[in-house]
Amino acid sequence: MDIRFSSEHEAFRERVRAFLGEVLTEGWGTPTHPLPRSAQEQAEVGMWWERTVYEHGFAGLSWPREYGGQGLTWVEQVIFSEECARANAPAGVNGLGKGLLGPTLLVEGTEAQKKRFIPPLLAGEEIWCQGYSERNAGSDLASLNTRAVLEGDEWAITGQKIWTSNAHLADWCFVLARTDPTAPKHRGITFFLVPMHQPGVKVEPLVQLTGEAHFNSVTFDGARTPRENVVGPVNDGWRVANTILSFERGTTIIGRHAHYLREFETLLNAARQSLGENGPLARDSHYRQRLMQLWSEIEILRLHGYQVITQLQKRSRLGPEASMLKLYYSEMHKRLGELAMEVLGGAMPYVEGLESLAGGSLHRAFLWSRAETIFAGTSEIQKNVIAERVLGLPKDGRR
Amino acid sequence: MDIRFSSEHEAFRERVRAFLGEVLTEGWGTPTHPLPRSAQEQAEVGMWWERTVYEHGFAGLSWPREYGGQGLTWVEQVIFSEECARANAPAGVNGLGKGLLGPTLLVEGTEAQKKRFIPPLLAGEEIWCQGYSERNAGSDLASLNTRAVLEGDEWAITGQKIWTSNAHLADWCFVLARTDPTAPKHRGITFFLVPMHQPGVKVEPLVQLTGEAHFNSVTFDGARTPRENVVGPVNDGWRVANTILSFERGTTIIGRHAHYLREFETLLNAARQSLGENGPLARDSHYRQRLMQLWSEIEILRLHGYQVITQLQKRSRLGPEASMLKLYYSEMHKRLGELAMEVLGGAMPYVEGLESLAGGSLHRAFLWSRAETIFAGTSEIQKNVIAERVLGLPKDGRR
Amino acid sequence: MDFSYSDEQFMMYDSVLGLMRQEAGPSACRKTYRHGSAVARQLAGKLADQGVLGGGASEAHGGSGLSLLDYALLFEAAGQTLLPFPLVESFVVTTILQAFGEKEQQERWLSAIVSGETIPTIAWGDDSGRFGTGGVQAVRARGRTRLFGRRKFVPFAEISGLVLTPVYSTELNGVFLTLLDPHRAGVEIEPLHSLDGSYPLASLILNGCTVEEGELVWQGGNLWERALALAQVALAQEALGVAEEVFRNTVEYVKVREQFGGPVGRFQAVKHVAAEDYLLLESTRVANRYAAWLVSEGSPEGPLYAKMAKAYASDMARRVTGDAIQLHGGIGFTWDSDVHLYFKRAWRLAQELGRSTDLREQMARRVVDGQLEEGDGYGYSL
Amino acid sequence: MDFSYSDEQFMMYDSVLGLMRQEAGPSACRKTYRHGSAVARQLAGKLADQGVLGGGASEAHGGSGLSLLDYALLFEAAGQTLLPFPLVESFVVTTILQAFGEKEQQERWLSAIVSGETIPTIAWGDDSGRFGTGGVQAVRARGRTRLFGRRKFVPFAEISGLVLTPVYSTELNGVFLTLLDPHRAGVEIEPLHSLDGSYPLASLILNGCTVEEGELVWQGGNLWERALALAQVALAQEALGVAEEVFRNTVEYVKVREQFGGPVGRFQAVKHVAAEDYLLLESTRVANRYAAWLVSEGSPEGPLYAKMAKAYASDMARRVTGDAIQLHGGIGFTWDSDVHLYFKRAWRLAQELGRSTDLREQMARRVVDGQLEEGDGYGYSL
Repeated sequence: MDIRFSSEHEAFRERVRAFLGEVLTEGWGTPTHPLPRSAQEQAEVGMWWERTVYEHGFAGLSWPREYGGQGLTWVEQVIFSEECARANAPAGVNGLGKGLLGPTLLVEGTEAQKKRFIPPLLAGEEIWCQGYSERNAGSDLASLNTRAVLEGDEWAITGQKIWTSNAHLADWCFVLARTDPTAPKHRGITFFLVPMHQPGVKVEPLVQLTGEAHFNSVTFDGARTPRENVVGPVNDGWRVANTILSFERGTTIIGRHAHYLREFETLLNAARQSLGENGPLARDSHYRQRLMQLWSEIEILRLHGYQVITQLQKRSRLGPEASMLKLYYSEMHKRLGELAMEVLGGAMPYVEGLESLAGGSLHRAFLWSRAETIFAGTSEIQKNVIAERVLGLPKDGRR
Repeated sequence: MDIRFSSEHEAFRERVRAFLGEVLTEGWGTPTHPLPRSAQEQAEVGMWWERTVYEHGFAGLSWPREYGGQGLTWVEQVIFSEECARANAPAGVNGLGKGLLGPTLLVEGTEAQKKRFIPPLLAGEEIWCQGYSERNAGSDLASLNTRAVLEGDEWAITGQKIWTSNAHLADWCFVLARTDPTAPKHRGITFFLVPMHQPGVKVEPLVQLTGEAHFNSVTFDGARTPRENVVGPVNDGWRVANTILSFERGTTIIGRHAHYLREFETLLNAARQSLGENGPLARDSHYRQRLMQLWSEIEILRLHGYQVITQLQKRSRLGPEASMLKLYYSEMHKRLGELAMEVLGGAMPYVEGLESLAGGSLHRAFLWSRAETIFAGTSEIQKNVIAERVLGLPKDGRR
Repeated sequence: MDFSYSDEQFMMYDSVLGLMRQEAGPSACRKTYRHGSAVARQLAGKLADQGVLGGGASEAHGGSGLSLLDYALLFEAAGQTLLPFPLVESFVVTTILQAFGEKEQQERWLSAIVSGETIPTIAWGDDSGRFGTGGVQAVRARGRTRLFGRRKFVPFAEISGLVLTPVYSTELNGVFLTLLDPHRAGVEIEPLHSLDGSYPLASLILNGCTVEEGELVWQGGNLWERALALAQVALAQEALGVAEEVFRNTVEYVKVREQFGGPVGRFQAVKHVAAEDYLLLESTRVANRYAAWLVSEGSPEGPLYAKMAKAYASDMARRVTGDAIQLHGGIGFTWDSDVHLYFKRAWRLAQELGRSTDLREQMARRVVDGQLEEGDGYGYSL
Repeated sequence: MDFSYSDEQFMMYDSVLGLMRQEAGPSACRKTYRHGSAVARQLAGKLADQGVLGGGASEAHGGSGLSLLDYALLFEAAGQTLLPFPLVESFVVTTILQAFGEKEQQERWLSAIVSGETIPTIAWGDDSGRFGTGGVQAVRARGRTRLFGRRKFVPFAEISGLVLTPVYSTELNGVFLTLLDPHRAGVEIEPLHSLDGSYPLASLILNGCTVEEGELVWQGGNLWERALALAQVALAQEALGVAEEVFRNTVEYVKVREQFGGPVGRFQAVKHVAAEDYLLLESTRVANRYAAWLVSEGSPEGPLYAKMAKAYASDMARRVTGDAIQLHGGIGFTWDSDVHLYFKRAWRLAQELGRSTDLREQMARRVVDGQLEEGDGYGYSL
């Protein structure tokens, strides 16, 4: 065991730092620098960021060169993620494309699909959204009702999807739709790539409890996509969507700790200023205990990331135990948000302005973390997966 | 609302205090007074206590006078329990007789049964144990396998019961046994009163993790009991055992807070002496928070008791919501034990001697509380009961 | 031994809950998120019509002269219906005015409050962001008393005609409470965007406004302690109402929301959370009831149990409303679902008048540092 | 980037675990509950035969010269098999002797330890019941050094031939460590009944016993910090072993224990506890591995992460072993079931070398009171 980064890796880290220093405006990422607040601004910055990362050769670090990737490893990926978090770099708008669709295509796609879709995805020229959940198919995703029917050389897709992040910006959507209504529910589903810019697609914002519209609902009303835009065999979409899933659940944690560490520092700063019965909370044993517990959990997330990278290097795939990582970080982030609000005390209701010791970033963590234990598989679903697929406990009455 | 005790009640409290002062030896209940430690000693003191309480007119305070009770109310019962806990009075050995069998007979027994069994029960002349659980019928009690067959005018009972407290001291056992093996599992069970002193009954101690043998296993090998010792109709024993159960789960909490408050005081004393990184733990904010949380929970248990008494006065019965109280106090007691062990720190492993700041009583609370969330319905079972019978959520896959 | 509300108390609860369900509820709450405290102004008349603003005011002033115990269920109703109105502050001000005000002060203010004409509020926060009496100084010069300083966390300040605020006087070397019309020269109200948009909070900045004799209600920090105890119990009851309402809705939701071939409420993961939440709710109920009784009776134990009730209720309500989001799944996270309204209110309530950890520390000063006294915990407090 | 144990490390683990399963396990543990440390005396030879007592001793002294990282998996095996032997203390003493002892000291002690002839231990506790260096004073008179005082929490003192203990010398105005044969005049061993009966602890009372020059190993409290860091990681690994063993047994048990017409492991109440425990176990695993690596490398970050690992592992093991009792139901509460052996060991481990709250407070002095330094948490510690 040796988890020191090699000199090549350290050189890469320097390159990333230089890149971030060059493209981000002076002072970016420091508490006093105004970050984009409106949805419109955030989207514009996100689009710009996708292109900028690509142009400087940092998109698809671990992906094959032949499809526009950099042909490097997960180590470079974690370094890039850490440095971006440290600089508070903007969030891109193609996370689902890069996190889910790209890896799915690399494993399940035809050569033609890879050549056609991956390079523009990495270049930020085509933005992707995900058409999985429906109003009555949340945790029980396989009970989805969106239908697809083959009409000549095109599939016609009809149904309504929800929780589709960035659908209003997206050029394409990867969609799970039912193609055989007579088959058992996991069997008759197909994985489609569907263009968003067509008359049969309607996008409406879904405002979440933060007051922002991060999600959308997308209505497909006979939306078209050519026959070759099916990934994997027809009626085998459930497997296609799932084979890559635990892999993804694992890799999305890489570099994530750095983001939480930033929030921890903000929280620590608030605890130094905020007063309790015994003076500043950072001097109060109760809060010190909770702060150190949280810090430990963030550090352990970093170590889980190293474990994932090591496994990827040795076996190039992850087992279902990666499911635990989504459970781990989402529940931890909820505790971080709650602790932050408690620390703010009487000033907690103030989201903005001088009254807020934390400039609002802790409020966003607090509210947003309520969604993290729900989307991409609720905590309850993750626990079922661990219990059944890792520990081998018997299935319960789910059908 | 007015929860002040009346002057009559205060006079009763004085009577109880006088009684306790008279019968308990000087210094009893103070930390320096040696309490009975061996099982043998405890049993002897427990037997003596049953008789003494009866002789002084404090047995069956709320039970009808015609069966040897005192014809008073639950208010006198709570006062008596509080004062006993405050004086650290000995535990009796007929708790299951008084807590479960007596109330069951009062509701479900024939006049002859009440006349025959209740007076010696209250007098401490006949000790009772409970034959419910079996090795394969724990949480799923209704799947019990002990059989009873009518032979002439006597029932012959065969099977093995476990977790029967005080069976080695008992004269009688109330037993659930299957009388119709062809009926659905809840239907073919009958409630029997069985004499322990007969050849077909064998008692063996079951040592628990505290190292003491508080429980026993009881083997019935064709044990006999006369036909008239069936409570309620034959094959209706499940209902008999259960109608009274939630009533009992509620009333067993009355006065219990005073017992926990004693332990809290011991714990507080330990926290004043035990050192952490910031000096005595009683001055450390982290421990102060946990102590006050625990104190609040003990106080709230007292208030739950008042609520139960008020309901009993108004309606003379309790709903299934009383199930929550067993869940409440058992989980709380576990936290009390854990906090106590943490407070003892490095000295925690020392159960006895000068090294132990608490003289061992906190260790007993710590270890014993592990059983309290299991017996008389595990915490999981209690939550099911609340969810299904109080909140009306659908049953899951239990059969 | 009677540990229950009276039939009269329950009847008043039923009728006020009916009114509030009609006039408040999620829709009035959402309106306040959009339009601010103007909504409360409209509510005042309706609440007054049903005598809800009578609070501690005697009948002579048009009030009902009711105690905290009598009012406890109304605060629960306010929580259940997310009432966007400073009912707690109104009750505390009338109770204190009635008990400690001069006759003239009572005449000047009480009937105006009871009738809904004047909405009173309280400047709860000191300049350190806590709930002590600091932040405002009285300076006496040329026969006039002028106030300088800042108080924080003032609910509905913009529509309020009367603010109760503690003031420190160097001259008198002590704290007194003042009742102040904030719409006068030398007073500035600084509104702030709040997480709980249905309960606007503001800072009150005093730039030398003058106070008249009649505006000084009473001297001494004890009265502030009394106001805190009254309000802590009221907030604990409001938190109970918030949590029980969203809990009931959640239980009904999981009975009908189907996933995996049946209602999600059949899964133990759901049932056990619901059972634990129920236990917390019922425990809060008895804790609050006891605290309300002690404070109403003027027991010296009142403040201790008021803190206990507030801390316990706050922790409960944050947990129960958070669980409600989780048990609703994705829908619970949308703006259109009402769940977040309860969640945000629970968190705002929890942070007001002392964090739970602050309150427990205050309790520890008596229970841990002091000695348990004769009677403590053995049922004859008071 | 390789964050995994080597194949050699795993091979050694497999073979030692095999030995320990055969020689230790619940039965040897129960024997120690009944007969005390005599059982450990018998185990010493078998452990020595397989080179397990080689610890940090160099090959010149018959040892293997292995690091904490190399040994980490063996401590896990010791936990899995409830080993009633002071393996942690043995490893720490050999490591410190090898690194800091004089040649003569090494020759005198190391081969005796490695061969199982002498069982070393450490007098962990000071007179305040914590784990500092206080409690024993060295007094120099007439050319001899004599020790007076008391140390607490000394494992297996009765069979030990060598006790590492810190001593304060007024003359030298500092702390030094001594290696002391406890079976000499002026030393008294006071055994005490312990909750974890498989790990006897005693007090060591020094009534003026003399120490020779060769028995003073090294001056300075830093070495004690080093011993603590080594042992904290070792205990964290032992706690991991304890918890994972009882967890695996519990998972198998709930697969076969039937209630309500099927295995209890199908209920979410059981599954979700198991899933949460699994997550805690795997998180402990990576935390311990990292701490073992840092301490082995002599990183200045080592002590911080040793504390973190010990605190996290202790909390995990207490919870997982407690859950194991609950998931076993009534059977788990009996003496005959092995579950309580793991539970008691987990609690004893958690209280040794600092409560979790003490360790987190120590961590806070750097992380909360200090500044996060360049590199902290961004993956290039060391």
